[in-house]
Amino acid sequence: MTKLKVDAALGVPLLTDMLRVRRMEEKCAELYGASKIRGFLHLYIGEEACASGVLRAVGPDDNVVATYREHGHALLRGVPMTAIMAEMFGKVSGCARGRGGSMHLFDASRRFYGGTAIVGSGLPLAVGLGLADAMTGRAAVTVCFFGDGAVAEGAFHESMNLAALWQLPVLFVCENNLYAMGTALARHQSQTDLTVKAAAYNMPAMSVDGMDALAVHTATVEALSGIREEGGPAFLELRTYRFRAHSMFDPDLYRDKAEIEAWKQLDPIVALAGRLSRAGLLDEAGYAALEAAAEAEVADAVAFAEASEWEPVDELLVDVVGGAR
Amino acid sequence: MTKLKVDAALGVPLLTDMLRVRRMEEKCAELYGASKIRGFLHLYIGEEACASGVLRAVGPDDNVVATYREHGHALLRGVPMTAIMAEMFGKVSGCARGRGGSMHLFDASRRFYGGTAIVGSGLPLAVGLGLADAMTGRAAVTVCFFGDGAVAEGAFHESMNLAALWQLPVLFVCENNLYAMGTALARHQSQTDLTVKAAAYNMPAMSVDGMDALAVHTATVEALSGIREEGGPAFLELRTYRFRAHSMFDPDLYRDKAEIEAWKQLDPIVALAGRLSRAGLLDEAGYAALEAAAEAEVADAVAFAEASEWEPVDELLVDVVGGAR
Amino acid sequence: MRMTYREAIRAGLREALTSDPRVFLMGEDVGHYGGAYAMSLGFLDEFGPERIRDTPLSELSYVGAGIGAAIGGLRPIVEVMTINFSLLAIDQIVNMAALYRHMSGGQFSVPVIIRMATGAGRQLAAQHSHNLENWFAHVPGLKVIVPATVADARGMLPAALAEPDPVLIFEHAMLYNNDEDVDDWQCDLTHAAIRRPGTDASIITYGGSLPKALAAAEALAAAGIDAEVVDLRVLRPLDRQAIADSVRRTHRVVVVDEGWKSGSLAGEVIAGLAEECLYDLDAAPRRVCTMEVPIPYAKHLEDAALPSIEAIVEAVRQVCHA
Amino acid sequence: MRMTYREAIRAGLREALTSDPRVFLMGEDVGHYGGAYAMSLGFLDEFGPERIRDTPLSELSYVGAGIGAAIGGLRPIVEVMTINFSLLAIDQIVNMAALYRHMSGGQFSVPVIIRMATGAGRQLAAQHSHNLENWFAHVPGLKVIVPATVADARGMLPAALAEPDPVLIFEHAMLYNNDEDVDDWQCDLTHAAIRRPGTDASIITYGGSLPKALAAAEALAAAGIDAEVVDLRVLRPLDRQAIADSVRRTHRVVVVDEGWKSGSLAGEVIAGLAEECLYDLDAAPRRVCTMEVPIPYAKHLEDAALPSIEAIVEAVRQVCHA
Ligand SMILES: Cc1ncc(C[n+]2csc(CCOP(=O)(O)OP(=O)(O)O)c2C)c(N)n1
Ligand SMILES: Cc1ncc(C[n+]2csc(CCOP(=O)(O)OP(=O)(O)O)c2C)c(N)n1
Ligand SMILES: [Mg+2]
Ligand SMILES: [Mg+2]
Repeated sequence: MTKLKVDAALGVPLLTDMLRVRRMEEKCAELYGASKIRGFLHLYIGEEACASGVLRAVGPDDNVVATYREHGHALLRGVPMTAIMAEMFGKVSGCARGRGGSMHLFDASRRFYGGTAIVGSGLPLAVGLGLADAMTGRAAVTVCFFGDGAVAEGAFHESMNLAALWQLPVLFVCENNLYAMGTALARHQSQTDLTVKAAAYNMPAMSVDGMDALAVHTATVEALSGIREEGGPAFLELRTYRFRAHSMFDPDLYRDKAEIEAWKQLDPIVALAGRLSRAGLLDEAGYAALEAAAEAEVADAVAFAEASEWEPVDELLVDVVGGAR
Repeated sequence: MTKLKVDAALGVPLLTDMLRVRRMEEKCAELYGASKIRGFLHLYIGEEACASGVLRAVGPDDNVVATYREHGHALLRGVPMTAIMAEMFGKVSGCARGRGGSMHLFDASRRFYGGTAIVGSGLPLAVGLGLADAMTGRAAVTVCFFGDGAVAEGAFHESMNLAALWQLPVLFVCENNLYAMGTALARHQSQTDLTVKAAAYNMPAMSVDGMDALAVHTATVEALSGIREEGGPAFLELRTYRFRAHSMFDPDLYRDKAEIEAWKQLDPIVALAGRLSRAGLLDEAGYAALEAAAEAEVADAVAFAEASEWEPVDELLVDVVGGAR
Repeated sequence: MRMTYREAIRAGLREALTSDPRVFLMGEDVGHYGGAYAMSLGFLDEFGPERIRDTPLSELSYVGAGIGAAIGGLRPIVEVMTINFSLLAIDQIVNMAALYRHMSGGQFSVPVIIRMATGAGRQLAAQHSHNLENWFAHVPGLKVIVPATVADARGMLPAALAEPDPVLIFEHAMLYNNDEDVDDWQCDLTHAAIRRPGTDASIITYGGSLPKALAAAEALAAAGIDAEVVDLRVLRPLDRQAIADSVRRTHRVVVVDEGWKSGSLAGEVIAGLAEECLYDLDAAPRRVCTMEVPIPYAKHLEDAALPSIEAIVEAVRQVCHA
Repeated sequence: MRMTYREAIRAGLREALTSDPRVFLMGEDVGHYGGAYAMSLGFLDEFGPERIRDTPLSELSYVGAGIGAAIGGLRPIVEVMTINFSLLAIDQIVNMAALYRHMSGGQFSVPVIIRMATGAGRQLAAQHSHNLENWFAHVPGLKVIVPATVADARGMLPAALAEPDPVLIFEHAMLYNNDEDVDDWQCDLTHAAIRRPGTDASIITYGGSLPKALAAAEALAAAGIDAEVVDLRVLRPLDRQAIADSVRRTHRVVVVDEGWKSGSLAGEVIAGLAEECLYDLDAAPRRVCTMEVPIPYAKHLEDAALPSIEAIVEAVRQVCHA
């Protein structure tokens, strides 16, 4: 596969995106160690090219649905890092008032629909959002992220069929990081070429190097314009890898150290920074400035989270059902 | 497709099978009208070539799993017509003591595992039976019947993947009668070529004329020997049609009369009888004898059912859980 | 105006489809077939395939899509053919519809209606005879309603459509052909209703058991026992006040519920009474529930498994003569 | 011998795998990962991939396959990672496992074990904090067990494997690291157990709430109230005799249950008492349950939602001073 030509107008923002996600999550890991963040924490480190490449191609009217490994998606969808960090701290200034935590980031104003933690459960939601748009004539695409593990769920099959049958504007984005928790792709899929699945629903499919933010972006632009023109859904496989364990509880015993190291050589941040540098589009000082900005943003976010309040306990029952809050 | 050569050793038994099923079910419809049979009654009339073709190829050690449209499968698996009829009457001499009725025929001694009425629920059962055989080294195939409608269920997707992933000896037989209740295939499947689904699981697939008992039989023999040799599963689509409504409650408003009539011209019984006759393998008297035998068997079955007892009410709670009966 | 329960539901559906462009009906065989219970016969022609959507057999995902469409701004009415099949969709109902508002910090509403037929009584055997309304009634974030009268069948759907939250409507299949004169069907989704006032005992029930309870009350009246019949109408949130008020008047209670006894909604009613008005009870409360057995096909066995008028009469006699 | 709850379950699993070739373990990440809660760490090497089967994320079908394999003669132990995901498999559990024996006229047994972690308390938020044991306990044909002690964690699995029917085992995730001296772990699956005898009030509970109930009893003892703590152990069938016996001795009862209150198992316990020993109750019974809200992530909110030792103490005080 020939690499796309890199240009600064796109390359630098994508790099910026990825650095922001990376630094934020490194801090989250640290804060987990310090017990500031609790519950489940699923890091996206290594996979940043996916969210950045896709979300830079998505417009403000589009809808985004993600999983429990969604810090990057939330941030790059525009949810302020302060609100994300506060959410992970469990503070009321969090993007779900501290009720959701790491796995349940939401932002209605940015059409970010979570953050759900039942594997596969976001796919029917995305179909429904797409249906609502199709029925009301709202020109928008719903972008739905999920992992390779989710492909085994009945929800995947049913949702793909529904979206294709009704020709709904949904982009199914499978972040294939080769593992569902500790289960390697070949141990959970009888057919490991995931694009073949899309054929079973008569749905156009593409498979892209998920370590290459530019490639992901280009493929997404293409897929989205296909959807906007034809109306029907599409399937995009991003081949990627997580550098960290599945969650903070995972001793990561099921992967070869050599395999992990080999993938780390493909670090999407290093790769894109290198290309920009080789193309003369970003010098060392420029890169350092991006780093510094990301770090400053993280520091701000942590300070914000620390300084924020807890939701008062007497609001516990507010918003179980609708009504005045 | 060239028709297979018909031979008497196979053709006559297949015809006999189909006639037995047809006459039995015609009587059931009548008895439903007379309120002797109640609940849901799903007739198989028109589809007899499927069960006869498949089940003549299946051995006594194999397992058979069917749906709620399973009178034919039960009968041709060897469940006595008396026990089937008594079951539909709700009598204790029925093959499920009258507890199951039309949708829940069972016969452990003949490895007939029902008769289940949640669409798609038989597929995981079949995978489990296949798993038990594979793990214990029992040389047997589990044959699992289901309809085109079931293909839309998550259970189909998950079961196909599991069976292929674990290379289990399961033959998935889809009786594609073009409708899931009132919903035509193209209104419930985005990809109407069902063999493409099998490719998504890396599973060998064949599609056969389900109105031709000989063709069904030949394909099943082939599929079964593939499974017995390779160990892994296979998918068989039988293209067929039901001549009657979905159930006795169905006014059948969703199908064209002309479409129904066209399919009736392909009546599998008429077709096979004609071929046998043209080949000089069955004369009119021979056919009449088969008819008469089927009718006599039906009359016997009804008499048996009529004469049978009801399960005593004080046995209602027996066999909710195991223990002495 | 005389109408059947089915006609009442149909009228509510038609009214909703006519008056609110955000409303659409979706489910298995709601279109070309006309609904498994003929609830939407003719609607496909009347409202078109965009708004009367036949779905594949994919309960998990079309229910989930209904939830998503509600979050996306529409007012979907999802028909799950029967409660038996809702078990395939229950993850989406519990883990998405019920939780979404609260866990997002109140950012989203999920105004979806999920209707389904429930109950036994037609010899459909074990897999097609469930009553599991109590399960749904256990889940915060859901509203669970059970129209038992024709007026409620007419009035509860529009009321449900005005709710900002997921509403589950359970229609007992044995009620569909019941008919009544219905003049005023406006109703709320908060109160239980006294269907027959009485002084000697309270029979508390809902859904498909209401006609049996009323028949039992008539039989008891003939024998000199004046039973009050309370129809819960809404299983979540329960109108605990109305239940307690009735029992404080009659001091004796029988709860009739087609669910299996252990873990039944009837149990919840009795537990609430024990907590709130123990000293008003002049006799141990009783439940008339379905026997704890999968429902058999044979008529005599099915009848033996389900609550009967005779069993209700007997239970009321017992609490009255305790 | 001192061991943790986790070690006790592991010992039971290992013993079963060693002693019965029909037994195998199947579920998400039971093999290469070693189990989400490290329950089967090392088992893959010890017993091989045929008997320690990693499954795809396909809850409906691998649970169904476990049911099928049981019908086919094996003794599968299916691990569903947590109860939250069991909602995807509940159709197979209810409509197949529970019904199959009865609706086939008793021709088949379904000796499958389905284990899962349950409960809240680790800030896992709304979708990962369910307690729905009461749902399963409602269904005839199932046996539902909830080991709360290390000895029961050790003993109930072998007892379950001797059952001819589907057994659901709910392991509260907060118990896994508890440790105890375990000498005699032989046990039955029919009786509730008195974990602390007492005379002034009965605290009835199960699973993850047992340690809280015991701690509350200690606190109460210091204040002069001698509470009996009854561990239900088996939720279906309930040991109603043991419950009633305890209350007949103490005349006061508090039921502690991590489920949401409306429709809780606690409600069933109280309903049973109201039916069976109304006149033995010297005070209105009380429930300490989870607040009726999706479980929030933030620790202070999660704590506020769940039953606490303080709330149990307070409830017992109230029934004692009523
Ligand atoms: C229905 C369901 N089953 C199991 C789990 C537990 N679980 C959480 S993440 C995960 C693996 C998912 O893998 P994949 O879809 O590939 O996403 P990834 O974590 O690799 O991003 C599992 C098994 C869950 N959350 N939901
Ligand atoms: C899970 C589930 N959903 C819905 C139904 C109601 N139902 C019974 S049969 C049927 C159609 C099934 O079609 P198909 O699988 O093609 O089988 P066929 O009836 O055509 O033989 C439906 C919708 C059911 N029994 N189970
Ligand atoms: Mg993955
Ligand atoms: Mg069909």
